[in-house]
Amino acid sequence: MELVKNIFIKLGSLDRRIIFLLVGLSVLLPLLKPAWFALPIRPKQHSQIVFNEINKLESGNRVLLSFEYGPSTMPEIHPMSIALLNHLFVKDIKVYAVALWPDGDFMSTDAFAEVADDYGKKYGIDYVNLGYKIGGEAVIKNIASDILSLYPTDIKGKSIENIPMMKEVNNVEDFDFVFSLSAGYPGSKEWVQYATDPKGIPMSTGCTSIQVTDIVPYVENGQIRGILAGMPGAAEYEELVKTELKSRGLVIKSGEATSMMSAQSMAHVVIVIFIILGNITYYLTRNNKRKGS
Amino acid sequence: MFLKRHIPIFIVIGVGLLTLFGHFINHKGIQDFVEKDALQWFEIIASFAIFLGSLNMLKLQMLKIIRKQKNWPYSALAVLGFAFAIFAGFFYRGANYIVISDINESNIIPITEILTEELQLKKPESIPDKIRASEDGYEIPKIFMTQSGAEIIMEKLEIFDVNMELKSKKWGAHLTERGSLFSWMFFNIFNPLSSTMFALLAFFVASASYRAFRIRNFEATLLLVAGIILMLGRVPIGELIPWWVVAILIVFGLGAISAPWIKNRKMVFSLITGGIVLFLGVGFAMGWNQTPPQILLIPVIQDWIFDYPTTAGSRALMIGIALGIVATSFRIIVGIERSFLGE
Amino acid sequence: MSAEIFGSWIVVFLTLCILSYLFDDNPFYKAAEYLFIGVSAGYAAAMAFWKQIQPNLFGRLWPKLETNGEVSVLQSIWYKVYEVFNFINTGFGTLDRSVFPEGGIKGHEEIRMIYVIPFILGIFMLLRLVPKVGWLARWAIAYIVGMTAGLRFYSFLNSDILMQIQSAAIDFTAGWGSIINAIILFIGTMTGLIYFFFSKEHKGSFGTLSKIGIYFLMIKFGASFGFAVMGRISLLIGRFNELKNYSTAEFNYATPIILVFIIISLAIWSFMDGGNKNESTA
Amino acid sequence: MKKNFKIISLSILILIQLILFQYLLRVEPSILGWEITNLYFVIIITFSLTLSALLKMISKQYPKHILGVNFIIAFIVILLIYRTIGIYVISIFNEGTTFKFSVVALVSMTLYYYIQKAKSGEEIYLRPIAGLKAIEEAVGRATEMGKSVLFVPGISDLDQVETVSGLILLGHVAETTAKYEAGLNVPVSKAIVMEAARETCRESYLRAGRPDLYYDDMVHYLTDDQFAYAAGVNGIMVREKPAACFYLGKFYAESLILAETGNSIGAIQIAGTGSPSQIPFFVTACDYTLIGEEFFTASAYLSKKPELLGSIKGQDIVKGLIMITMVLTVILHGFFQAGWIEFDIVTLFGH
Repeated sequence: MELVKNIFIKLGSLDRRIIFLLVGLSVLLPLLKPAWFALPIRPKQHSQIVFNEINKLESGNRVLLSFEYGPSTMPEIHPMSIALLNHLFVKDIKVYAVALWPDGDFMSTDAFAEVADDYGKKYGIDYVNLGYKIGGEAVIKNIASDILSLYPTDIKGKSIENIPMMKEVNNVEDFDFVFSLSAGYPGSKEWVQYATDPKGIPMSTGCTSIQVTDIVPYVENGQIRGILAGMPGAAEYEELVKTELKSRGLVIKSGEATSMMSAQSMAHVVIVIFIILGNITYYLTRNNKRKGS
Repeated sequence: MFLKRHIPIFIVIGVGLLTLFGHFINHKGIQDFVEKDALQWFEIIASFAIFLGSLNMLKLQMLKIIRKQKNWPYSALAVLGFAFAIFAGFFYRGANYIVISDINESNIIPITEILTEELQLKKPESIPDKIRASEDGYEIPKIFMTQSGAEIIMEKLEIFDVNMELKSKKWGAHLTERGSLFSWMFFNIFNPLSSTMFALLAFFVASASYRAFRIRNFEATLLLVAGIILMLGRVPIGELIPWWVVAILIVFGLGAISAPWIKNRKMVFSLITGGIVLFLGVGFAMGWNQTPPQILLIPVIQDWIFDYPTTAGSRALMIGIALGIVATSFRIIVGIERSFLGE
Repeated sequence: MSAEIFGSWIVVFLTLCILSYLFDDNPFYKAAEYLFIGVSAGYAAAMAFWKQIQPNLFGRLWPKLETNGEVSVLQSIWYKVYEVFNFINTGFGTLDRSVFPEGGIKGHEEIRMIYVIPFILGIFMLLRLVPKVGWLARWAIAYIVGMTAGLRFYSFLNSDILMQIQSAAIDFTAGWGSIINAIILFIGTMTGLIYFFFSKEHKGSFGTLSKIGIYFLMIKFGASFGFAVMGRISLLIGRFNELKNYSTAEFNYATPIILVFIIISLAIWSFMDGGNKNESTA
Repeated sequence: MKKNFKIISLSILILIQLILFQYLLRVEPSILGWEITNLYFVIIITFSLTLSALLKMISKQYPKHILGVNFIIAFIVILLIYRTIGIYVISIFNEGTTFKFSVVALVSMTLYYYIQKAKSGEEIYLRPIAGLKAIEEAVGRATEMGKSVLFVPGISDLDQVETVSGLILLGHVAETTAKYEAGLNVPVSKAIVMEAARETCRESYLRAGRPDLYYDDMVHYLTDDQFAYAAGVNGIMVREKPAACFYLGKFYAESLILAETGNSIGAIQIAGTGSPSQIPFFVTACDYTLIGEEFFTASAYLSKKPELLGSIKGQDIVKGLIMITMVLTVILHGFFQAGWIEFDIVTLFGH
């Protein structure tokens, strides 16, 4: 018994660097070998709502997609944009992209480049990218009232007169759905306050896990329909889109978020084990001290 | 004396009253000032001050180098880094691009081939109709950091006797243009350093929770329990924890809370074991194995903890902080708090 | 070695230098740290000038106006000053125009003379370098602190106190479950506030209420900590993912080579000056 | 008894005039042929007469409370001027902002009232805050070990109140380091904070009688970026090994980087911030943490000046008012939902 106690006491006062090593491995291994750590991802209620909302749309509907994140929040949000574009393109929905963050342009061009060709979508007919405009919520207010005056040209500088799909929209009311991929300000909160709520357009959002607490109140009272909360939300939505595509006979490679989720789980388990170890040692040393003194 | 001491205090009180009561005054000029211009002025003054800061940092690093103090070669690296950033920001744009115009129809396909093969452009098939659609010259979507790099491509296009123009992005826009030297510095030096420092937090979160989440007293236990439940509840693994494990933990928790009130040790242990047996017995009898009740699932408990007790704590904290800020601002506006002016 | 591969090698090297800090403070980390300080200070200075001073200050004082011919005398003098600045900026006419483009800076429609005030306050800040007149910077600091007090007094009173009182209202029409939860929420907020009382001794019933309040606060701290762990881990996953992508042949196996190089040199370094090394580890 | 009856009747008279006056504002410009503006002056004159009578009566009856009554009456008068003359007559104030203006006025006057009471010598009890006693002890320990003290005033600029509060606390810490002749190192992330911090430190060293110990580069600028600054401060900590670290100001994600490094070099760490999301990290990693409001009142605690202590008491009274309002909101909202009253109090607090 004494030996076991000593082991635990030693385990309770590990050098920081051993913890760092273990946390590093618990993240690295699932990334290198995702197959070993594949965990079943059971979509939760919020992600299911988002999926159902998008599934309800028919082909020919128009969706406004807003890119409001940058390279540092890419691990959590970019998998959502890829899964969302797969879902929208497979249902032949017209996608209109805008960016409220300067880096949003890099993110939108990368996302379209990765997905649009798989479905043979043509620029200007099936999807258009209007690019970044400075101004935060002022941009949202303009989109709500008159989008054509705000975007004389698209991201490549081509005037919107000769983009066929731009003839069908004048303001946010001509869109059947708005989806905000947000990592901070300006983001989903401003979309609700200045565009979708006043004009009554259905809206969903995908955001970083740190931001979820500020946006959940809007989800609870229905102003935003469901939410993809951080990386777990992205993994769950990827899972839903994969099963949907399988039912249509298409197959897509498993998304980034799914493999990263197993790394998340492993890291969290390692941290919880450390906490439990720390407490067992603390309990034992406290008893020894009490017995000793 | 008057200029140094009294005028700054008058400015603080005057501007404080103006920005506070400006919210109520029905005058367009003041409303604009309070909503937009006040902070814009601050941003401008802060931008001037940044040069002051950089000069101070440079002075200290140079002193270290001249006096050969400990770690002086690293200070040389800092000065070099600063010089490189200033060079990329102010002296060398490195954002050249080529505009080709009046291309006749037959040359479009060969030009597209050269461009895709030379510059590895992503969507080659869309280039031909872009060239046709462009009236005042087609901008090749590649930013060249050096003029010589652009000239190589122009030589290749010479054979099509297209007239070509080597242009450069305007000053100021070159900072965020994807190909320029400054954005190369941002994506290859600044961004990796910044996001890796940010990523260090994953290790520090682990070591901090390992060291700090110890059951020292009841408050630390609450901290620990809430932390663990939140951590497990948000990852897929949290759902795999069966209901009876949670049941046992709850009984242990109740036992720990009631322990100080029950004197002898034996009574507490018998209570806990009795509780566990009872809980499991009822559970299996009620067939909880197939449809465990919501209350015994970690993700559900996590949602409840996050929606109610945490929001209560945050609300009390937010009101407390807001009151602290209101009182400190009041003391500044009334002129009682003046130490930052060095009276 | 195209720019692409050269860039990826730098990214991997700098990432591993910062990660080496976890082992201990070592030359690689020091190099990355000092480089980071230098580059970020320069980056901030460049961004401050090109994104703030040039567009927002000079752009408002000398906007590019669509003048239809007649220009008032005052305005032409004002734009003469603009030309003087440009003359100085382009090294007495030798370089081409950069900060002050022809005829004014695009972006704003009309001249806003009031922006001369922040211009002057900004100059006052810089006068700090001249010891005799350095005290003028206090006027700029006074403006900023006064503005902060006024703006934050109203915005925090409005958004963090009135809004929180508003959201404290309980919806009695909802089901029993949510009413009980709302009452728990209400009690938690009240006892939390009681903990923050300073001028009353925390003993007796007041003491127990404040104890309950600190329990709610501790649950909030534990929950926020647990909640933030996920966000931090995903950052590390993002970094390791990038390292994994750069370890392929396409980037000449950047990650493995640099990793081995750093580990070996760290081993040599810690072995070589073993003497003063143990002095640095706590 | 007769005097109390008079006071009550005068107060009722004032209330009637107030309600009549509000009603008059809503009605059309002329009434019984009289221009409405003349009526305003008649009412204002009668109102001020009754008010001065009430004042004289109260000062005779309750001399001790005269200050309080003056404040209440001043509050009513300010509100009256704001609402009637300000909005309806000259309309220099925005319509619909009366409630917000009255809250600002009420909070300011409560704080000012308790500052005046404290100035006039009233004793104020303040409960002990653990972190503040530890400042003296931490600096003392640093001097014993011959090590320096590190002070981090947060990474925000002077446009945040937390940074201003951090600088005020820097003044007190600087005074202690001057007294103990301990080394002080203040790396900053914003140039304006550098200038203000230098003013504060020079002043503290003067007040402690050791201007010779002060040198300008004690406060030095590192860089503007959040994580470069964290890396720089890490470097200072690991190489200079300060014995005491203070983190007092506004912090974002880098708070845990600093606290964990400080912990690894075994320094006493005292943290205080107004950013709710960073307090959990400081609570777990530092020895003492000033939680939220404690951070803002710390400077008043240490200054011991009567007017600052008075403002803390005022803060508590306002907190009491907020708690009462929350209880009222719940009750009245409940009545509204049950249909007993038509007015929904929740709409009062804004959109």
